[in-house]
Amino acid sequence: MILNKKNLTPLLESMAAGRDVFVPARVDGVAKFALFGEGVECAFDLVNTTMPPKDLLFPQTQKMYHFDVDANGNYRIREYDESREQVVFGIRPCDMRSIVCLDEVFLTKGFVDEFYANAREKLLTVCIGCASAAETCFCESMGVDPQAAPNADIMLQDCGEVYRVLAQTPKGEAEVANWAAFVEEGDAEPVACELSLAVDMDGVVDKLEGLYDHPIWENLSIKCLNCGTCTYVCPTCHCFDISQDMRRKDGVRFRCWDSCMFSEYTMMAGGHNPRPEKLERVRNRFMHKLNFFERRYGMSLCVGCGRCVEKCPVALDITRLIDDIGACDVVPVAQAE
Amino acid sequence: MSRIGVFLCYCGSNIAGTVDVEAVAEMARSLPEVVYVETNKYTCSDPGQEGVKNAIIEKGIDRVVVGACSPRMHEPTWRKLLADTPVNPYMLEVANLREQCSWVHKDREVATAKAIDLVKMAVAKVARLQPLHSIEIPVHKKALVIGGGIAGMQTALDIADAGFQVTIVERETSLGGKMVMLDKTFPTMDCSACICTPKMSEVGNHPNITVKSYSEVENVSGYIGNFEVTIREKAKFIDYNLCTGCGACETKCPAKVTNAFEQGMSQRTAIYKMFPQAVPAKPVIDAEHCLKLTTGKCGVCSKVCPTGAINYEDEDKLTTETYGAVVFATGYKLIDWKPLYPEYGGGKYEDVITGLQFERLVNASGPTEGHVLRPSDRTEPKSVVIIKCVGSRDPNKGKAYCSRACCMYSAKHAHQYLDKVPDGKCYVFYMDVRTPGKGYDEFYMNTLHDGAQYIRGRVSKIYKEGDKLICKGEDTLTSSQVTVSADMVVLETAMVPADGIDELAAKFTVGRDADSWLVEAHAKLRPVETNTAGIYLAGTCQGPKDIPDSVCQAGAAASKVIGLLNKDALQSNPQISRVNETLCQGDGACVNICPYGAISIVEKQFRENSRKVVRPVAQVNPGLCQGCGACTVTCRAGAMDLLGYTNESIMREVDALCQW
Amino acid sequence: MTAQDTIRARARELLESGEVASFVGWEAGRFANQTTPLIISDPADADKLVFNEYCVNTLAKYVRDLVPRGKVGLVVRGCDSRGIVRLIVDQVIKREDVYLIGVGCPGVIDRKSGEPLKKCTECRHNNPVICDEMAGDEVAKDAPADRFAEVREVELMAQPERSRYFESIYAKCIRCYACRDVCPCCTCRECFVDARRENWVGKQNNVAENRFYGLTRVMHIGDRCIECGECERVCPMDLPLMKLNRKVIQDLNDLFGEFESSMSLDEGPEPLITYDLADREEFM
Amino acid sequence: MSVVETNEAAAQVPENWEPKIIAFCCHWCTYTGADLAGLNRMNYPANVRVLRIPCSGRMNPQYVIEALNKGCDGVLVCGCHPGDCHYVTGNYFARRRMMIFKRLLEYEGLEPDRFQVRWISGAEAGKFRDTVMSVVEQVRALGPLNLTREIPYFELPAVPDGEEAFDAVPEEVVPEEVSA
Repeated sequence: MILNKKNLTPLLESMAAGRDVFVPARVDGVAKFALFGEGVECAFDLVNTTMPPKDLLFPQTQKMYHFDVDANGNYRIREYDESREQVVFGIRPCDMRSIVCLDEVFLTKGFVDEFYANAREKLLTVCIGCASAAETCFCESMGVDPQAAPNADIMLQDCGEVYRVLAQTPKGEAEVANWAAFVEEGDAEPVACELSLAVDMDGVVDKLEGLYDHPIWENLSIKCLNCGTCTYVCPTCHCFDISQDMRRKDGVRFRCWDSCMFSEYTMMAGGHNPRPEKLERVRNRFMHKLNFFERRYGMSLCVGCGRCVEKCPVALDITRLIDDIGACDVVPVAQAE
Repeated sequence: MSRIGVFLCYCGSNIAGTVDVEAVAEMARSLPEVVYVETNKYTCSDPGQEGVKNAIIEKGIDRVVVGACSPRMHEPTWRKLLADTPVNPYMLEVANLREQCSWVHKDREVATAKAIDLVKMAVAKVARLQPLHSIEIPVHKKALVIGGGIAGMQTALDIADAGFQVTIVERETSLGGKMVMLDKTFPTMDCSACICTPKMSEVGNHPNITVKSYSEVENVSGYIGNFEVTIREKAKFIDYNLCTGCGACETKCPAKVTNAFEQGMSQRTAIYKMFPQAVPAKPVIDAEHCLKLTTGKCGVCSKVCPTGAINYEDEDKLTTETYGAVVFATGYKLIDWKPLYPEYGGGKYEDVITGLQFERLVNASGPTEGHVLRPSDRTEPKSVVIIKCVGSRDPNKGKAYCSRACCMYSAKHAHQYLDKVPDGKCYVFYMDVRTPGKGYDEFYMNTLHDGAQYIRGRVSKIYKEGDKLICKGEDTLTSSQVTVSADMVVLETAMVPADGIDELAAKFTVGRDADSWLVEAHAKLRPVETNTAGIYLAGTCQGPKDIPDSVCQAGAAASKVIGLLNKDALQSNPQISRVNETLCQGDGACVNICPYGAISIVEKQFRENSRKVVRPVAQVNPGLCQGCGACTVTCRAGAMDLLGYTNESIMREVDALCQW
Repeated sequence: MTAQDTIRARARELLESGEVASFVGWEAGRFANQTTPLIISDPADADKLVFNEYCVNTLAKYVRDLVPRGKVGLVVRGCDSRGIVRLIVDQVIKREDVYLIGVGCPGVIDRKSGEPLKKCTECRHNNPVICDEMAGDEVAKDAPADRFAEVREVELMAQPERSRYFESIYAKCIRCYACRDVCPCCTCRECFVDARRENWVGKQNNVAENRFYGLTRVMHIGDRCIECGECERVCPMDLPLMKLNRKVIQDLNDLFGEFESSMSLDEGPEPLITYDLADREEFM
Repeated sequence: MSVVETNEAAAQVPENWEPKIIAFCCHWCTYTGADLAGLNRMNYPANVRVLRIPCSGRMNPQYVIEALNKGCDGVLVCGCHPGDCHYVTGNYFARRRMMIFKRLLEYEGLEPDRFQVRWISGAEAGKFRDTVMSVVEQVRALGPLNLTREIPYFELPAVPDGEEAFDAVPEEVVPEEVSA
């Protein structure tokens, strides 16, 4: 089945009836996933949006519950559920991989995060493959195929003039069944996407175990500003902080994105901070991306989207770190055993 | 969780007439952390207060909100009440339900709604307050008076007579100040020396007064009750313990120096007393002009001194003592008119003199032994022009203010001249004649009777024709040009603060106005206090004054000092700034903004991340801080906070109004 | 010898002699015409240092973290040097904590567009205001663009339009605090946004909280801003932050006399921590 | 909710809307003047709530942002006349700071009348009354503040049909299964 690119807008218009469809767009100069509608210009030419699509599942601020005290002095709580049917259309394979990571975090290992689960349940993902890459893209090195996203409900492989439509899940099949007016039978060959940036992940995960006290971290962290840019533009970073805004007798408990780059992140009530300096914070972030997550979930928490490489104010570059780790002659712990 | 008690007052019908106090109480019961609400007809009455006390005990209340009249009225009452209870007196907030609510609104519903908001804000604030404690500041029962003129001497005598130790620091070699230079004093025409020199010897001999002449304040630290002052006593080169003041040295000294006391109109020796009746009555050596000290040759004084008191090796001495109170009596000087008034010759005419020079000319012990002789040729001037307001009331050239004493002393000068030169002519150019004071206008009228000719207008130019000084001016009453040919011109110049006042006042963080006069704490109600607690003002350092006013203020300053020194200790105001040293980065923005010099930056050692770190942090001196809170706003990190009005408490008050 | 050669040679000498414990400059990044800050302590690394027209980062802020390890050598252009002045005046470091190698800066070029960076077209001081030695000569520069032009543009908008304009800015802010973390004026040991007790700024990301942060940031740095423009450059959302900083700077200039912060070590207090009896009175 | 929507929502003046104005008054002058207005039984609108601070120099601009963010429609800051500050210089600093801050707020689109600063002495009860009256009228004319505030976030969660509006607080939440 193929979808002519000319039919994208009519298709989106038909899809947007009755649910929220998010498309990559430049809104007030910021490239992000925006609600399709009047005044929103789809930007399928963007390889990557500046802001990742994670806020569709995990908003920067998410109201959790409202609490108050009744006349008898008893606390009452009422949960918010703001999830609704959503479609993300034009998400890239790297961001689709990030949803795999988020699913692991929020849905597995005995914990199900209801807010995430509700939103995830109601999200239809339409992934568009990449025919070209940005200079910062290195998804292939992280095991992502720029023209494939197995976990997408619908995969649109870029074949130049047309997309090759693959319904990959029952949800996707049901959706595509409604697309008859816009698609046609046929097949096309996906355009091969050439990436200019590649890293060698071979042995990196294992090597990192022996590198905890290596000067590499000092050299890397020393130029970090400890701002939260990398974590907020990262499609897989998922740390949050729970807080509340209160009035006299009621309040709202919410969670909002937090960043392990902030000193306050690990600050304990008693004043002790187990990660007091940049060194510990930067090390933690990259260890989490490249090792801890791998050990817990069997996959890397970096999907190679290149957003942090692009946006870091001091060009602190994860690909260089990976290269440097590769160049370190440390015996990986796994082999030593 | 705190336990807040809310006490709402009807104030008879003053509040209850407009505000539904019971409705406010009902709402207050629903506020967080409020455990008890009580209404009362008169909370401030004895039974009302008793009720508050009982409730505090019975209900285990730890913070109190009173909804009643203005805190400006009864906050001290409530604090006093709480002092007798387990509740800290500063765990109190007063909601102003009367002056700012019931008395200014008529609609009961609207006023009640506002009262509810005010109580909410008070509850929100009180929940965030912390107990505060005054500290006792000991008072050193000793006063320092800076300046030994008439104001300083009077202050010192009054304090000393009350039984307290006083030190006078005088930068000249003798007490006496400006008054002792004067010939006679208006309006009674007492001989100035005759009333001033007895004061000087009284001071010099008083058992409670230490005179440090030829001395200046070097350094100050501390605060009310505890000013640590370092005084530099300049080298006198004479051992005052040995010197008898016989004066043999002065008669033999070969060096000749312009005599400043005689306003430059005579000469003195290098070893000298300022004037014969000087106190201390002992000479000093003027190191700048002494031949022995400058060239190494001479030493005559040492040879003639019968007691061997001369010591050429003498050095400046620094002594530090603690004083409970400080009085500024630093006086004035005359404005340097020469650069300001080139049209009056700018100093190139010897016979254009100042009022102070005239005082010395008519003084029997002055350079002319009391004969009015003009400086240039020592002849008797037959025609004298007196010009008032030279440098005063002249914002374009000098000072905008009126120097206050000149009207009277110019009348005195005219009178004295006409008295000594009966056939002389005296013209007084004036802008206004201001004579408010007992016997002052009568004195002025007598001068007119004496024949002084008053011309209303400024002199625009003085130039020399032969040996005459031609004064051109305008008589603004007749709108005519006036030209007076004079033998001598007396300029009644403006008073300005004494030299060095800016540096000295800065050491004590005493405020100065734009003209550098020291600023009183309140122009009407605290005229002799400064904004720095424990520092007082006497005499002309605060602004131009005549002698009676100076003496008057000296007495007032002394009574303030006596009141302070009578106490053994002071209770500090605990609502002052506090530094959170963890947050403070020591950049010193707060130091800049503090009007009291209460904040300093000190290096301190901390343990941070298991490391010892030495870094600068701000430190607040609780004796100096008055609790204005200006520093808190400059502190971006919020390291500086004002106890009693903390950032947190104000923010929650705002939130309470908006969201509760 | 090019400035880059001098910098490399001097950095090596300074590190070898032990005069400095670390040296801050730039090195080449992974991509074409990309540079990234470089901090070295080994003289052997001196040849990694580069100096070219793509050195976008202002370096002063690094000194704060490096000073505890010993004296810091640093390459300074106008902006870097004013940042150093700022840190010294704010008592974060002492003058003797740094050794400054000055370079004249003709302006930096954006590697993607090939155009001069906005912050550089507005720059008024491209040569260092303090340094211990110069690598090369001072550099002349084209007359800077009117730095208040964008402020006046906003001022000309009608009130509701201005309100919407800034709300849209605050709606975009993600509060990553890169603007704060890069700023040499932002040296608080704990930023007010982290003060839990006062709770100045709530944790929610919304227009109101972001406005609180944005306005307070400007009030906190306005009279000390060195106009390096780094806040604007680093903002991942491309928010025009200098429009806020410059508004305050423009008003300070208009109201209290010409003033440029951090131009020398002995300048008087900043306009907001001093006053003049003759200040304009508009609150009577 | 988008910015534009919020602005438009706020632009509709609710029925019985009354402007809410907070006045930060220095203890020594304006607060005293306000008390004097009471003693003289002057009458002025009740929309202004006074928050007492020791000195206008204590006035942190952040309080103004908080007040505007959290629900006030106008903010008034009052202190002693320059030269009369109880703490000598507090209001000189405040004057500079507030001049800059007021311009900044207006630059960001706040109507000038919503943030005002006035010097009112302890004797100027009449000036206090007149200031309050004029500020209230000016803010009333402007209507509710049309800045986006946090208030929408206090909207209660929607209640699904037929369900109990409130859950009780769960006794204790025990994760079903925790695997490593």
